[in-house]
Amino acid sequence: MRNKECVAMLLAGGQGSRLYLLTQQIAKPAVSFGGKYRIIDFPLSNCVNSGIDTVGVLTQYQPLMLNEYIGNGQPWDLDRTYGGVKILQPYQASKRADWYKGTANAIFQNLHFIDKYDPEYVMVLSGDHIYKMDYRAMLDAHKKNGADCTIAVIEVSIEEASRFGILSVDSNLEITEFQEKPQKPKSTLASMGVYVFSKEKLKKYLIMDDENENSSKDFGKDIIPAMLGAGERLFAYKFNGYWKDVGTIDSLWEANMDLLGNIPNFNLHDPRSRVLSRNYAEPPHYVGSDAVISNSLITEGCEIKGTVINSVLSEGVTVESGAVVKDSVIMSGCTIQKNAVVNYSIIDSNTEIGSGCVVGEARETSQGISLVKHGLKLPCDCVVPPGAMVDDDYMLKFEKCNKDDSKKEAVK
Amino acid sequence: MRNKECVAMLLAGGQGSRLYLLTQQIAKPAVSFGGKYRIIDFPLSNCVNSGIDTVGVLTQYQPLMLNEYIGNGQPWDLDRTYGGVKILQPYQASKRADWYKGTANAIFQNLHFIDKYDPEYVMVLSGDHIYKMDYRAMLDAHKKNGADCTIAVIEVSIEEASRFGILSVDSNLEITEFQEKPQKPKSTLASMGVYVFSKEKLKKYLIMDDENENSSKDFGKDIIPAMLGAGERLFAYKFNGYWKDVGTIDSLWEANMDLLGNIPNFNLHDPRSRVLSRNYAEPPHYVGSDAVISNSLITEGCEIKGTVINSVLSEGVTVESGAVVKDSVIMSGCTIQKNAVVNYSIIDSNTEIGSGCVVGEARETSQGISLVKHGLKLPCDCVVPPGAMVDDDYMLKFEKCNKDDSKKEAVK
Amino acid sequence: MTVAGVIFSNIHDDNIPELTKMRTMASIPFGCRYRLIDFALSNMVNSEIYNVGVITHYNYQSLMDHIGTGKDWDLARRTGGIRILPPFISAYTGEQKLYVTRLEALKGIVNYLQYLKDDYIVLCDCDIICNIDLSKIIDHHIKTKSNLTIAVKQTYVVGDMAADTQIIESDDEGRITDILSTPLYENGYKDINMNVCVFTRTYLLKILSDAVVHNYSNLTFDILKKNIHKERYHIYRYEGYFTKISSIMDYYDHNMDLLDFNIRNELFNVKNRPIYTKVRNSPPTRYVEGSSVMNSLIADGCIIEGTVENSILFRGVKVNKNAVIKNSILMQDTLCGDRVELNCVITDKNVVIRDGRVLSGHESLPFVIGKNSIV
Amino acid sequence: MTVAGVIFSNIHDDNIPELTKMRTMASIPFGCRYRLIDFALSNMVNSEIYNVGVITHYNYQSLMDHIGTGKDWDLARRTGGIRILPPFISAYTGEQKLYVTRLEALKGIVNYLQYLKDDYIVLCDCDIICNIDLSKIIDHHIKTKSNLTIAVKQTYVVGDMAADTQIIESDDEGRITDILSTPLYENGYKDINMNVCVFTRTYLLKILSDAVVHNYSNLTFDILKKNIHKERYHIYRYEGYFTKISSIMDYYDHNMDLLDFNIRNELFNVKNRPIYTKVRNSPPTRYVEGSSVMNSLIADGCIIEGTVENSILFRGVKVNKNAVIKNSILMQDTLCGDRVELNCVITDKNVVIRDGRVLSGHESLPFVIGKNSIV
Repeated sequence: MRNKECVAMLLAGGQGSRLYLLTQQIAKPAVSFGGKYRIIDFPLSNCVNSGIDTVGVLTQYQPLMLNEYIGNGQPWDLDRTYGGVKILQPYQASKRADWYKGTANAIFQNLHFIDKYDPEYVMVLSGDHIYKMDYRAMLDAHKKNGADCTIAVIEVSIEEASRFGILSVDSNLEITEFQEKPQKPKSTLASMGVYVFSKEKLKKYLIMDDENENSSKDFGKDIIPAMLGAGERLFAYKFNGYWKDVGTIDSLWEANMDLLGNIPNFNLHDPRSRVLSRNYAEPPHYVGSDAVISNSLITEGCEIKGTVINSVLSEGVTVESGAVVKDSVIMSGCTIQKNAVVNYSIIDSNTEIGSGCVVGEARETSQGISLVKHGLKLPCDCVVPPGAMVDDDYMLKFEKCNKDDSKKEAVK
Repeated sequence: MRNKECVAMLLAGGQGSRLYLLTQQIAKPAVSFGGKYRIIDFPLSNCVNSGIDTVGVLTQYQPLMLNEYIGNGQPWDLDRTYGGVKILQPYQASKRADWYKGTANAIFQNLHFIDKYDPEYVMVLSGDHIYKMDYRAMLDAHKKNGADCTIAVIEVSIEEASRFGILSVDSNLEITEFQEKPQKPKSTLASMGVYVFSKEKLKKYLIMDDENENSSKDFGKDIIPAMLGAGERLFAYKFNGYWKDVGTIDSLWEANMDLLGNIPNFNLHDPRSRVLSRNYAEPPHYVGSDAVISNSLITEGCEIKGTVINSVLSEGVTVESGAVVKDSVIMSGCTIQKNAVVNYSIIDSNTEIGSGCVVGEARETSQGISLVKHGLKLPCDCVVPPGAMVDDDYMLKFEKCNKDDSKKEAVK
Repeated sequence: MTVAGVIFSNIHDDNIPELTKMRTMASIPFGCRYRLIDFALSNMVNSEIYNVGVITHYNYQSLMDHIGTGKDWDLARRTGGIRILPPFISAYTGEQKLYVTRLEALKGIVNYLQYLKDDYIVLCDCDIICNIDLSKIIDHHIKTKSNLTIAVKQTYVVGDMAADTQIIESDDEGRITDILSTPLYENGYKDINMNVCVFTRTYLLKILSDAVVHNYSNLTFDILKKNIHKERYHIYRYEGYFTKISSIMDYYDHNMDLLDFNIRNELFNVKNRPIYTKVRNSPPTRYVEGSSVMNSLIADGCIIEGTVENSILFRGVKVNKNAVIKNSILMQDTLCGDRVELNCVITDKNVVIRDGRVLSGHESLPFVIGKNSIV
Repeated sequence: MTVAGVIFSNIHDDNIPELTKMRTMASIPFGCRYRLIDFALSNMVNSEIYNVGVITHYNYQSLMDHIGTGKDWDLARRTGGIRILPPFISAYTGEQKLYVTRLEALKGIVNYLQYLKDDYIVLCDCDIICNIDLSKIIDHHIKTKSNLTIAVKQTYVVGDMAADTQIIESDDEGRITDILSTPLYENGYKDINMNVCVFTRTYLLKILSDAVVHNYSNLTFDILKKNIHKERYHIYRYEGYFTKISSIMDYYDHNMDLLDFNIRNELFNVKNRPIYTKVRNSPPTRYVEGSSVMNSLIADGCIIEGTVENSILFRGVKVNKNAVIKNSILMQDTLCGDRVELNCVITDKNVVIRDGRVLSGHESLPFVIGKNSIV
């Protein structure tokens, strides 16, 4: 069989604990985003749009949803006989049974996958960023520089810099220093977590790293410093487009809002770089006679009879008449019943917000985003305060208070 | 999405240690059989030919080859958008990370997969038998009996019976007793390791079994006895066709030989029940002007210039002129060089038997099957005694003896 | 017991010449995101019929593009799946006569039908809009030991109905006693032929070989009516929403029907029976500040800056600022410039309406604008 | 830089009427398990051309059956993949004129070519038998800044060569100076046109629009020869095994060529460039005791009880006891009864030769037995 010039390894193992309730049952890359997408659609679509047709997805934490979502790769045209997308889970060999111990270890354990296609280059991607990027251009830069490793970087403000891996470069963009989350950043070029490696070098450093007992088996902390220390040719590749880490509730909300507006910060409607995703068989969305929709994204399968402002609605959301959704992200299959108000919130999928409920507070005065967990049913007239995280435990309170209410009813 | 009437769970986890060298790097169901098949092709093809289009393959030991072989299921027409074949490996949930602890536990850990399709019936199959069976007929019998579990059985001789799970049945084929590998078998009906369960019962007993700390989490040892003990309706389903456990070198050899003859014991050429497998792009096989082929199976990609008698040759095997292959199984990509003789042997894939080698001994006088491991290159004029297992360690001897030879040469 | 499906893709092309100039009836866009054939195909797949042949004749490139490998209906199979059955044109016989009727179309695929191993064949027109469980018709067919079972829908029939609508009469046991054409008939509730039927395959082959021998060309009159008392033909009465498209007015009205919640519900919201279509990977529709939309159905991929009322918008439609779209059907990628006003207009794919244009048809005669036009 | 492929499936059908009565040239069985188009398709896929259109005209049902979804060539894609391009037959224009030449065929798919986004188009006949790395031609095309690059094979040409063989003359730099037809020419080593060429897409569209305007019908004479000094046309000289099928004798001889190890090696044993075909899931071939086979090529799925010499056996052939097959080509599922004797016979698919029959053609005139015949 033909070799592949470049194989991508997508790190999708992250538990994403800062997304709280959203990642209790699914891995972070499977979190819903932008109405009809999941986070992993972005790196996957970038691969396809850049002509990279062989992608290994490394996963071990709560992989079920992700496995099912990716399936045989058909939505991304990656259901290939040779290549395509493959889920790579940990496994038992005759003498060894290991979970992945870090990002570098995950790739190390799957070197056989890379070797099978014998590529010249390996891309290592993380599965938790929202961006559209032409990896092919980065690969060309890598080749032109004769680099051993190329790291995509983006300019950040000096204040933010300490949250990232920061690179210092010379005038040719060759990397001179790498600081992981530095207190005093020496530059404002942040690593995007997108790497191109020449395969042989990658292999060499992964094997060395595996033998190093003090290593934490992480790309940023171990592999890149080791390569720099050994004098390999590492280059930065500057990226100018939209890029957002969606690792927190706030940044996830912000990234959703970036899709809105006359000229959105991040434009999904550009036909030249379409984001591919698994599409479900939903009918067109219906907008009722009294509905008001302003500055929002609405996906197929929705029925909108109430008011939706500055919000992103996934497929199959119902907003009943009199209900108001504002500054919020509503994931698939939710129902916002009559006269309920949802403000500055993220509502996870298949949730029912009972009629008359008030979730969150107007953004201007709110102390934080309210979050409602997957599949809950808020009884009528509940009040969810701003910043609350509504899960099953929280629900018990409602039920209790509801009982009290019904007692009151009974008393009346 | 539509429900599925029946979902099959294929247990492909077996290490198959009695196949020695053949399963050092691959799981037993991935072992080559019958020229162009692997063992797992038989249960998979049975599923497809019986109209069961949703198959979970449970695997944890050396799954790489199996994963790659099964791929997206396309060769078996199981690359479905809904259903199809899915590899189910162990995974980490938010609080738990478990390898499969037994056959029952493997299914238990994947109940979510079954629940997704919400079938009425679940078939549990093992991945290490050679047979063609219409599971649909068995399912019909299960329904007709109103059974909770139906076990496929085959008549064995009383001498063999102690190697199997043995069932006693009444005149309606309802199971009255189950003995696992009994010293004194009460019947000659052996379990084939093919079960139909009504889903709800299966779920109930799997959950009970999981909570039982003394259980070994095995279908034969725990689940079936528990169901019998509780008075559930268990029936036997008699199967009359060819069925063979290929768990040992001898039985694997025998099963290959059963494919030969004017009227083979096991007929692969029956167009009504075609065995599906992953086909590689090999040209037709060529038979040279001085070749002799008798009572053998030859697969595409072979080049036969020598003599092949009573043997099964996989794709891409070369038998050079003057070479003789007799009573042997030659796996894919092997070369039998000039004047080499292979007798009563199994040669694993991509092996090179140097010119003038003598591997094994005429079956009539031999003390056992000789086995040569995957990928070895036997130097010229080696002699492999009958019953030998040639692996890398064994090869060192040859190299040593070869050096001695070359010294002799030098002395001359 | 297995069943194969056959769909006629061109039979009714003449009914809507406005939209079938460059495509089959089967591939006419409908309901924001579908093509007509999606209903027939989804009904088959949802009834576990995974072996579907589509009889084509002319203009079927757009149908082939729509179907692709069949993946979007889970019909990309090695065995079975979906197959386009093109007309048989031989270089040597010079045979160029193409079929006009269903029977002629079926005669053209006799070899295909012979080669199938299935027990039953479901025949289906491509312009039926319904969400029907075909397995129920098949069960009924088997139970009544029929040779042929025709699905019917009880409907109030008036004299001026489309000429190709047939009325089926049956006795108390559902056995067909007569097949009539409407114009001859008085008003009232009648069972009309849905053009969905189940044949026992061996019986279908038998009548096709008769038809070849005798050079019959009309299934109803040459065969069914003649044998109606001899053979077992039954009806199956379907209760759900059903309509078909017999004219451009039908097309307009039945698109607008979808604005009714109950009809939408009966078509699209049936458990385990979604209607599939080709995936186009459009992003969600973006509404900007100042947009105003009421009582409309809108697919993914649109950008709405203006006003939309009582309209059907397909994927990728753009309605610019201050544009007002009323009572219209805008197909895929229609672009409405600033201050455009449309009323009772149907735009085909890729139409561009320049800034400020005002176009208006009438509910009884919508204004149809052809594919790729720039107005 | 991306490349799309276009394959002509019917162009040469007239050359082998014996085998193209019910199929295209593209779908003629060849070499035990292939169809002719497998070479063109595999060459495309192995050169990373994943967007392939197959221009068809008539008789293409068997071609569609062979290709299926395209999975077996890894061409079942959502974007790109393999597409059958049927003739444009409109119900309304009544336009039934079908193309005869390559240029006419290309004029029929101008819309398709316009819609592509690829920079280069590889055009390829369906009867070329070779294993060629097309990416080398494309690289050469780009390096020489050509509008058109034609692959040629240096061959000893004699006067009586097939009339449709063209000789390409070029200067030292490989720039084409003339295109000639053989019969006019003296014997000797010449570059013959392999009918594989690379066009810059924009240039191809330009000459097609010229051809439409001027109603040209012949690519070579109406366009290429006229512009040969003005435009940049280059040759690419291919060194490997190459042949094409111009007659039933060619067909017989080139099948028999495969008995030569070196030719087999050049065609089938090239690293990373296998020849793919439709998967049929045949079991390995079974030889029984007493069978005798020499110098033959045999596909999977056969059962050999008799004697086979110097022959080509396709999948599923059965040679019964005491049958003797010599110098013959037996296509898929041919059954040779007991004591049958064949010499220089070509059987098409599903032929049954009854017990004891003796048939013999001659090497210069093989005896062809039509599909499904029972002799």
